[in-house]
Amino acid sequence: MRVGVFICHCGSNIAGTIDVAKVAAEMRKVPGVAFATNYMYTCSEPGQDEIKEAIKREKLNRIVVAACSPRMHELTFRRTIEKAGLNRYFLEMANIREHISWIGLDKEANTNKAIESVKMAVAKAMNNKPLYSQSFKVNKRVLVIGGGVAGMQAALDCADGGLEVILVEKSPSVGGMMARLDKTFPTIDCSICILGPKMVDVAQHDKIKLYAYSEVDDIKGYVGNYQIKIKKKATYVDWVKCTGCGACMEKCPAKNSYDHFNFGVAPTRAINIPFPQAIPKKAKIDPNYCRQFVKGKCGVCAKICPTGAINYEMQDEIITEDVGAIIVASGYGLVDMDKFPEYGAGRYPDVITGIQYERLLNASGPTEGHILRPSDKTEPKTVVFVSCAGSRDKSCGIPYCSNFCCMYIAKQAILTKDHIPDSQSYVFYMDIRSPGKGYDEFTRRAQEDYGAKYVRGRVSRIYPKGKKMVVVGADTLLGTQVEVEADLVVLATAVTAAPGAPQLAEKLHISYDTFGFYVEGHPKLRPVETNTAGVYLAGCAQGPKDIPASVGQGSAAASKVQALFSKDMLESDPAVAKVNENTCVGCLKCIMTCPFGAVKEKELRGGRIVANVIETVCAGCGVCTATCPCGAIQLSHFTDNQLLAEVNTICQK
Amino acid sequence: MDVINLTKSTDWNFIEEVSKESGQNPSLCYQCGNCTAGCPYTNYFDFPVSQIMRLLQSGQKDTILSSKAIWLCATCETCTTRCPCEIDVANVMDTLRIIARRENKVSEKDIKLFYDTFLASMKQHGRLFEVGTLMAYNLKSGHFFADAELGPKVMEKGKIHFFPNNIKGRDKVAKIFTRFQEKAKKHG
Amino acid sequence: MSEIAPKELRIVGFLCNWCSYGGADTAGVSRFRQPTDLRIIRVPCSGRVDPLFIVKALLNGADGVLVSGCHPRDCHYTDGNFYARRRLEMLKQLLPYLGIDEKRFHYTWISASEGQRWQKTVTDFTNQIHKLGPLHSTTEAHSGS
Amino acid sequence: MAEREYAYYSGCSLEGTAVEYDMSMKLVLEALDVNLKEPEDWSCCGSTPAHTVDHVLAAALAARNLSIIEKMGTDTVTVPCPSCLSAFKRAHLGMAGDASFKDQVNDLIDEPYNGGVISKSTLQIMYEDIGLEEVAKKVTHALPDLVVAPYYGCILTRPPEIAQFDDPENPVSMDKILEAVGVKVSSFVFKLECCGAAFGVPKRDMVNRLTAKVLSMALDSGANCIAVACPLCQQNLDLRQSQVNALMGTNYNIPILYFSQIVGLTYGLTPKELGIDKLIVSADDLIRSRITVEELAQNKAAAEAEEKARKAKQKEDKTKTEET
Ligand SMILES: Cc1cc2nc3c(=O)[nH]c(=O)nc-3n(C[C@H](O)[C@H](O)[C@H](O)COP(=O)(O)OP(=O)(O)OC[C@H]3O[C@@H](n4cnc5c(N)ncnc54)[C@H](O)[C@@H]3O)c2cc1C
Ligand SMILES: Cc1cc2nc3c(=O)[nH]c(=O)nc-3n(C[C@H](O)[C@H](O)[C@H](O)COP(=O)(O)OP(=O)(O)OC[C@H]3O[C@@H](n4cnc5c(N)ncnc54)[C@H](O)[C@@H]3O)c2cc1C
Ligand code: SF4
Ligand code: SF4
Ligand code: SF4
Ligand code: SF4
Ligand code: SF4
Ligand code: SF4
Ligand code: SF4
Ligand code: SF4
Repeated sequence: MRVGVFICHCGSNIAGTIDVAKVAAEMRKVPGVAFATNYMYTCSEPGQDEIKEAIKREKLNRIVVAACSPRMHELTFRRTIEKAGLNRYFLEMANIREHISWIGLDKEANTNKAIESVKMAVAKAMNNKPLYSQSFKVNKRVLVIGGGVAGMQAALDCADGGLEVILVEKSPSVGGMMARLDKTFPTIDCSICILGPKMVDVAQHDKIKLYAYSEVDDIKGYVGNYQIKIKKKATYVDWVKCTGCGACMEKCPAKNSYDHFNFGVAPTRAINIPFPQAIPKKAKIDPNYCRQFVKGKCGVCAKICPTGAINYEMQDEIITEDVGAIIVASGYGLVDMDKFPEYGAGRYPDVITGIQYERLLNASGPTEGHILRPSDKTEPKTVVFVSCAGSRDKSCGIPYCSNFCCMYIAKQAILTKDHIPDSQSYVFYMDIRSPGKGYDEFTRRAQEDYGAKYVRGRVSRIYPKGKKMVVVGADTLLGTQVEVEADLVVLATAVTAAPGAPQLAEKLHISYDTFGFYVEGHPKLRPVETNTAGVYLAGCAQGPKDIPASVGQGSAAASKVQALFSKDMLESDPAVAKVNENTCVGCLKCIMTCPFGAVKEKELRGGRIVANVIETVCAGCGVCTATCPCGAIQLSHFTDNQLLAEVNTICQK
Repeated sequence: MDVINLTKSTDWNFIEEVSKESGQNPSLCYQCGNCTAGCPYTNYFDFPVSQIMRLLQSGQKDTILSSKAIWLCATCETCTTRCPCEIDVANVMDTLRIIARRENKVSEKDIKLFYDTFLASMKQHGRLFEVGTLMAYNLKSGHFFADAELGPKVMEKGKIHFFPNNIKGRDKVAKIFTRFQEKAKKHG
Repeated sequence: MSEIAPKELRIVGFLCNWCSYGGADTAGVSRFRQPTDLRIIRVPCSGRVDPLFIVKALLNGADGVLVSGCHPRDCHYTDGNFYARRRLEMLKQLLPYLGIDEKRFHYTWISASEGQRWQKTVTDFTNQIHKLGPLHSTTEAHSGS
Repeated sequence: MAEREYAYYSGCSLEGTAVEYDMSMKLVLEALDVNLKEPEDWSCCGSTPAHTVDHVLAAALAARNLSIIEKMGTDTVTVPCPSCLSAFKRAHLGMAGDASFKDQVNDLIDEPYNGGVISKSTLQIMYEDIGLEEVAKKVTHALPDLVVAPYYGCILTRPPEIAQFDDPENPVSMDKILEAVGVKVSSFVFKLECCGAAFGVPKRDMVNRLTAKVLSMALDSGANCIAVACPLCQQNLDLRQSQVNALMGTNYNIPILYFSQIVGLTYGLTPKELGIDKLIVSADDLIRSRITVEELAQNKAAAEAEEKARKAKQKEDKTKTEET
């Protein structure tokens, strides 16, 4: 065995708090180590060349790189040693950066810890066996979850590239939040005018199969071969028959149904088409409000519908689709008003949220684009915008910035002036966050050309006084308390993860952060990938972002899928479980525990029963290995021998 | 205000002292102004409470300890309840008063005097003797007739006792004070 | 930090690749200071951790063992961590029979984004092991039944 | 219903300027079958002034009382005054959360406090322990003229970590209790605004201006009196109302009642025993119309009958005119 050890400086990242030369020197004393050196930037091209040359020169057959996290560069170095003719699994990495040099300043302790960590890696590497991938066929269909602007962009880009797309949207129509917006910053173009055509393309593209009012129920499989169960929720209207004429909606007597699309700005009917541009434009019954469901009698819509589309007996339906990759674009939610007792917590009708205000501004909204305050339907002359309502607020459990509200507040202030020329807007803010192209100019314009008064300070309280809402805040630049007697108050409520985001992540086996946003592969270098092969992210599901960024990510995720699907065959990860048929006693405990159903019974010629792993199904978790009483089933690359070699290196009594 | 030379006048020990005694981390404050917005006394403060927090972040010990604001704060808890960074601001104000007292830098003599008179009454009688406290305060503060017009109204309602209600254990209460003073002396 | 004795003790950590190893990386990227006693072994899943590894480590020189995986329901392998929990819970109850204080073994769930939580876990566990002192210089390991 | 028992710490104000709070609270709780035990030889809680000297001293002054109560063998003390309550809770929570603080405090007092006493406001025991249903059961009288603005003052529910009761921004317990005894309550948005607290003496001007706002908002809410649960609030609003009028050129004449006095009135207790006569701004006019609930029901029935008759007649007239 001839092990080569390469200790990386990572500039001063590692060398600053670890004596790398000493680590290399110590390694030269370890039995089996034929060569050890330290190098400035091992992952750089010359750094990799150095490894390749050393392999040839020193006839090395196992390589240990002590550098950053294997989550960062394991693949890089596997490729390097493969180019030099070694099996890629002959590589081991010791993480001396994230786990040592960055978390302690004591150089002596760090150096000592690094020496031991590298020794562990050497011990494991000496036990590494060559592993060979198998190739398998890719199913070149893609599932997109979420039909907001990000998901639609991803779906269209994939479909335009010739891929078959399954688009699953939870609500009755695609469009997401953008479909609710009036105009969009920083150009103030009409949201639905630019989104509408995309929605129609989605509906008409022959490569896109749209399941609206549906959710992903179950996901099985692995990159290249997923089996998806989709639950089509009962709409109580046969969408094949429904023409979207709207006759039912006009006659439905349940007039006080909650309008999810308009965020409750005005009520809707129990049977409704969410908005005029909805795709698909079909009616749906809300059983929480429909009298047929609540009281057991009505049936008006069934009588009125010219096509006989109403079906009160409809049940949820499960559909199966097979795909090879998944793009998650499930968007975001908004924090509830009841988080703000000091602002009235939803008790005062004239304190509304930003998204509700978008609906008031919108020509196809409940007020037909007239800004009327909810309490008495009069035109407000003084409008106060409160930024960071819940955002950047630890006491609300939301320490992060919601990213786009500064910009939409400026937009809404401008639009308010456009709608009501003799109105005055006030904006309470802590910081104006407008770093995009043309963005800062936009927020300046709101102040310079549209006269919005920006007040630097938080709002402490809002209370009613007569017909006015008194907004009590601070002007920290003046160092005073300030009050505005407003007609309408708009809260820029914090962006949260989409409802149900964690549950969806669990189905997908991807990680989510404390707040429910999905975690990308690397915050800078893999922004639309996840750590689960074949699953990609786009839009606000990953974190709050505006439309341009969401669209950008939709396209990026689509191009990642295109790249994945550019090959017909994928290589499997050979780090899977293997059964030693000689030692297996056929107890079948492994079959019971394998979470993926990857182990099956096999009858040997003599009639003896043993376990057998289906390589393409095995995900490589090693649960079976820890279960087997005989050590007969071993997870390659993480065998008992390999892990115990590491344990023994540090625990030698 | 004069130019604040940040390299020279930042009193790091003071920041440390306040953090330790109040258990609050002043760096958490991002100067949103919510405390000032809600404080019922902002109009009367020489520095609004968010600026006290800012002065604290910059270690401006003298300015803070000689401010009126720390004495005009009524511990109404509005700031603490609403601070988005979960800072117990009222506690910081309380701590600043304690330090100002300790260092003999009290700007609002009347308020301190009132508190002292209150505590003296307590030490003497075990309970608060309202009339005695008021009279002692008026005498010492020189506001001889403060609230004098209210006297008859209260008297008429039979709410005033002209003699203190001395409790049996009043020496025990006094002992709490003496023990405290002894301890304080010991620790300098 | 002050409670940690200047001399290091031997602590072995088994971390699942997807969550906790990533959490430790996140702590590193955020430069969250931690004691240096811990030595990390990367495993694909906490379900891969054979209780035997832990026993071997503790009998052969480790003063403490920490296992950390993905949060329940967030396992990269669906429910590998449930198996882990069952096994490790059992192990915890068995340790005293080997004459080992069960406080020397701890398992927990930390996700890839929870750098701060990782820092706290490592610091707390290291402090705990220091409080218990070295396992092998004392007679603790052999005094049990 | 089983009789409830609490230690009852009235505090210094309730012996003097707030004696009517004490009188009415005791009677109401008695009516609700609550047995109150007064701790022997209690001393002042220390209140705000002690807090400006030192936190340990402040806690010790409060803890002396808690220690006495602990020895009485009662686990809960009920306290009418929010200022005393806050002093008790701070001492208790501070000592529970920090062993060294606890030692320092116990070093100052003769008998150590071991953390065995829970402090609750009298409002809290009525709202949570006794419950609205029980509170409502005892009602015998109605106060048809009263429209009350419930005023909680600043520290009864804040900060939430200390108060651990009701909502810190929109408390409702007093509203609910008053409604339960059949009194009309206005929607009052200045429930928590500070009244000037202990600054009445040294900073009178400031206090007067703050109370002026509270009084004006109460009137705006449609109320004709204010209910309080704090001796300081009461004093600043009632005793100093004339000062406010002099300073601001107003002529407020708003009775400031303790909530316990209002509850007592609905229980049929006499104004005299509830100490209503001790209020500076008289509430006599407002409560003169007090009647029994039976009378109220009769009046209502009569009014309804009259209304019905009137409507019937109207209809008759209408049909008549149509016929002609
Ligand atoms: C008041 C307001 C004003 C704004 N103004 C602007 C502006 O002017 N300019 C701008 O650039 N940005 C603006 N934004 C931001 C903009 O809304 C977002 O950038 C954009 O909507 C993000 O798109 P998305 O596709 O990521 O998410 P979404 O729009 O939230 O779409 C997500 C979609 O996924 C669906 N979904 C969720 N969960 C599931 C699931 N489990 N299964 C299936 N489907 C699911 C949802 O129903 C939804 O249709 C504004 C936001 C607000 C709140
Ligand atoms: C001081 C500083 C600190 C920063 N810190 C961070 C940070 O911590 N985190 C972070 O995310 N971002 C940081 N950034 C921003 C980061 O540098 C940019 O986001 C990033 O470099 C952009 O990459 P790019 O490829 O678009 O452009 P560039 O890095 O500018 O690359 C453009 C390349 O194109 C070449 N080129 C130019 N014109 C031509 C031509 N006509 N023909 C051929 N080649 C051409 C240039 O030589 C250059 O190599 C920082 C920036 C600065 C200035
Ligand atoms: S290999 Fe890793 S540690 Fe080394 S230079 Fe590259 S990034 Fe830095
Ligand atoms: S359900 Fe019938 S009536 Fe309603 S929109 Fe569809 S076709 Fe028209
Ligand atoms: S059956 Fe339901 S949905 Fe149809 S009209 Fe009646 S209430 Fe409306
Ligand atoms: S974008 Fe602006 S308003 Fe929104 S959370 Fe960030 S700073 Fe606050
Ligand atoms: S658990 Fe082990 S012995 Fe039992 S069947 Fe599986 S591989 Fe064979
Ligand atoms: S490693 Fe074992 S338990 Fe895990 S998927 Fe493969 S066969 Fe199943
Ligand atoms: S409310 Fe809190 S964060 Fe805001 S200025 Fe005051 S102390 Fe600072
Ligand atoms: S506690 Fe003091 S500083 Fe805070 S709001 Fe009340 S009076 Fe102002």
